[in-house]
Amino acid sequence: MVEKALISGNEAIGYGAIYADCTHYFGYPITPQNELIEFMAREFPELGRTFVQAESEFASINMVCGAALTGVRAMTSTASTAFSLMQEGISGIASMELPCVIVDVQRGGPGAGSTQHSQMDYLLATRCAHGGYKNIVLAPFSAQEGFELTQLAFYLADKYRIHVILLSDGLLGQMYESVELKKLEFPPLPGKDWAMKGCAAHNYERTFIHNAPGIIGSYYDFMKRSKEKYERIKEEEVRYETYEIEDADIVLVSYGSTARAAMEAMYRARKEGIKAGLFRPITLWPFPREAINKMTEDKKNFLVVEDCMGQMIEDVELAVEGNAVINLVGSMDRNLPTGSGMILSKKVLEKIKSFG
Amino acid sequence: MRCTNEEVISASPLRVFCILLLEEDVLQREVSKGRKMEDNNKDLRRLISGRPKCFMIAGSPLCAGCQHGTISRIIGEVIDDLGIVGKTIAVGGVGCHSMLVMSASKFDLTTALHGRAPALGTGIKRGTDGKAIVFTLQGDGDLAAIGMGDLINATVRGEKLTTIFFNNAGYGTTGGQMAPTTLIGQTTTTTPSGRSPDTGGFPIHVAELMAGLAGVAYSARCAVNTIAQYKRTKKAVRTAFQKQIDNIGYGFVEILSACPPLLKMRPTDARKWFEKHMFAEYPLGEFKNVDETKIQYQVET
Amino acid sequence: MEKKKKVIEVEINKEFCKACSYCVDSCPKECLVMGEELNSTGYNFPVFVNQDDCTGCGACGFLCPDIAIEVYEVL
Amino acid sequence: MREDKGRTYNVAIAGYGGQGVLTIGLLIARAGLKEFNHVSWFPTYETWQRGGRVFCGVVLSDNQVVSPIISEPEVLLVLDQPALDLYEDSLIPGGILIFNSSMVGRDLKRDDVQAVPIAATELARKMGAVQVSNLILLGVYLRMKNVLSMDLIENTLEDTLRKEKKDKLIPLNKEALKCGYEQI
Repeated sequence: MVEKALISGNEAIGYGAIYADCTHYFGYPITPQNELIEFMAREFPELGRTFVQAESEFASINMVCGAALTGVRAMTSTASTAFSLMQEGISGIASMELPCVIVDVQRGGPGAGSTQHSQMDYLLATRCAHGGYKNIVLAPFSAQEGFELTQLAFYLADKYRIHVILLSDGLLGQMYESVELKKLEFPPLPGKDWAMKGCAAHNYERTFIHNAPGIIGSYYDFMKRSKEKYERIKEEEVRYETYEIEDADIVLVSYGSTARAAMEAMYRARKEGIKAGLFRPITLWPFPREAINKMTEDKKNFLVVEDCMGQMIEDVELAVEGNAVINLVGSMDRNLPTGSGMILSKKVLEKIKSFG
Repeated sequence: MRCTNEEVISASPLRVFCILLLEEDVLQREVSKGRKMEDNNKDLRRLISGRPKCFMIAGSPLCAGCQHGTISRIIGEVIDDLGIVGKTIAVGGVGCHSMLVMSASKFDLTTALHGRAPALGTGIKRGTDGKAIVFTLQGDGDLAAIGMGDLINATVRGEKLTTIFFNNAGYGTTGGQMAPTTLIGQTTTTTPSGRSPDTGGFPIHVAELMAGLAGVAYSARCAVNTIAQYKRTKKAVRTAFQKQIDNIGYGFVEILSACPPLLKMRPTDARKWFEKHMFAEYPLGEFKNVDETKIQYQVET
Repeated sequence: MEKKKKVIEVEINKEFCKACSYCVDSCPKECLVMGEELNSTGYNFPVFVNQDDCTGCGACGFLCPDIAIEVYEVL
Repeated sequence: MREDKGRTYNVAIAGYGGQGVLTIGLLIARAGLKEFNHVSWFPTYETWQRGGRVFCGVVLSDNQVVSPIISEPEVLLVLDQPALDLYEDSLIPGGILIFNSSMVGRDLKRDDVQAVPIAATELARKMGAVQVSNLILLGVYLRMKNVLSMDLIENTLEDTLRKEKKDKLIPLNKEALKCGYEQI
């Protein structure tokens, strides 16, 4: 029987990790992801899994790195300001090519910003830190999807030996929704024979995994391998959803929690006779660039809805290649100009109407 | 001595490492020669001192006279003695200190970002359910500057890890800048007129600091200048590993070592300088050796 | 009864040597001296000259930072 | 996720931190889970825990919830005057506005909504605990809007309090609910 529960978006990710057989969680409290670390502290020890509260995000991401080195499924979670702290560690993980999952429950920035929701980490998550590496970025838009994408994240991480970022936001994390708890089935994965467990496990041949591909070994080989991996992911893992897109004149592009407001606005517009549709990227990297580009053949009006001053809009601009008009509903269009203000469907509807 | 000062100084560790990698054929020749000799006299000779079994036959990428090589070998010998090569995982920090282990060890090895070795070690220890013997190799900058928080918090968490701290009073890899352990008055490239307490602060005594922390089971400071010190150091490293094996607590050993390029001296002079000045600032000895980490007070839940 | 004298072999891997001369300094019996010959990286390396005085204490092998010296007792 | 035929109800609750705004919202959502396929509960609050503005919205639906963020509620429960000032305009025309008249010192601006003034704080004080004024308003909601049964809410309330090990408070809370229910 499928269990149904009323849980927060943060807890849904926690349940996702449990259902994905994640055994090691390392974290540090920060609003608005606290429900997740608290959930893990409650549930993981009871299941005989490992929970560690680190002293900083530097430490938690490096603990994830260490645990991933040994071949276990490891994850951490954080929010914007501390996601910045993790960048060095994430870059290290990229150089070691380790599979793990990092959850970023976005809050306002820059600096300490606000403790409330926002979508201001898009560029950081998709463009990454120093070194020009790439990572898969998954963006859920409901608690149910947060639960499912967490399971997918672990699968993709192991499939490609890459770290996956789950880009949630404060709004999504703190609201409660009914979630059907069901384990997802995935195709079989390659074994982790590279994992470090002491050389006795490898017939006394040492395993040496290091974070300096440009000092030790061949830099060229590393770059070639990475490039091939990224190309393969771009080819196979692009995910998005469309709603009422076939006959739409105006296409809303939105991800995460704002996609919910955008969707409501889209249905309201349809009721008023405006042909609007919604395009929702699920993978922010690889970005569904071709799918958007294809739409520009007959759709010339795009409205990007995101709770920041314009980040995903850059990817949409690249995708439409100048063949369409793009407008933005951003954090300037919040109902209140404060941390707790948010983008409501009313404002999105107004913008849709301004196109006509 | 044909080796001039300039030659010693210009041989930065990374450069030597690169040279060795380029001249792999030279190394290979030596390797085959060494093996042949071993095979012939296998049963007829007993090794008194030399290469530990858990080290491959490879050249050291370190500078001439750098005592990090000696310390690395002590670690190798201890691992041999304890018979833990199959389950040992080393975590090298950023700096010269882990380079010989990196190029020669037969046990598993990884590298951590600057200062994060204890955190990475924690992940490995937990990832292997505490079965692996995990130790970190860290230098002044890695441990005493950027990674101080990571080290202290690892002990606060009660991790069962071992840390070997290579204290050479300066930054070697980056070319001889001031470290937190640099002595007052010592000249480095970032303290050209000597470290002044007014602007550069004071040397940090990590072994004493570690002894004050509840999660630490063993803390000592050693050196490798003489054969007597060598033996004491080996005993200390062994005890630090044993504390981890027995699941007692954190094992920590600070080892003083000479860095000739940092001091711009010949190796033998550098060693003399160290004996004179380092021992005055950093007293050798055991600062903590306990068989259980005691809980002082517990709140009722 | 005369105690049988130990036969000691000191093997110096000249290619690994970087001429720090710690071994020469540390030998209590002055059995090692720095030689004149150069290895392929341009360093002169020590030579084991005084086999008779060697007690097999192993100091040179222990203190060599480059693991270039190995001391064996022939059985 | 699309808008099909089927039931969809929403309710918004606003007040200040410590009044139990989020608690009754969660109560409606938890009870709703037994009656509806899809439920969402959405909170917003300021950084500090007590005294700040608190708002929450609950959507109960047979279909997947399009947006949990309610910008135009059908029913609005208001616990104090600043909340009324902030959210009065958002209510849809013809909506129900249940407000705590003990803490609102002005007349309503809207005349196109069904206003239900309840002196909840006063009533709660008579019962000996001002903390339950939120449940009195919830009782009124249950009577006004026939979405969830009293029994269902009572059961959920009992479960929740038991889980939190506050069994002692069950009678008082039930009494407050009933008190609100009987005001109309």
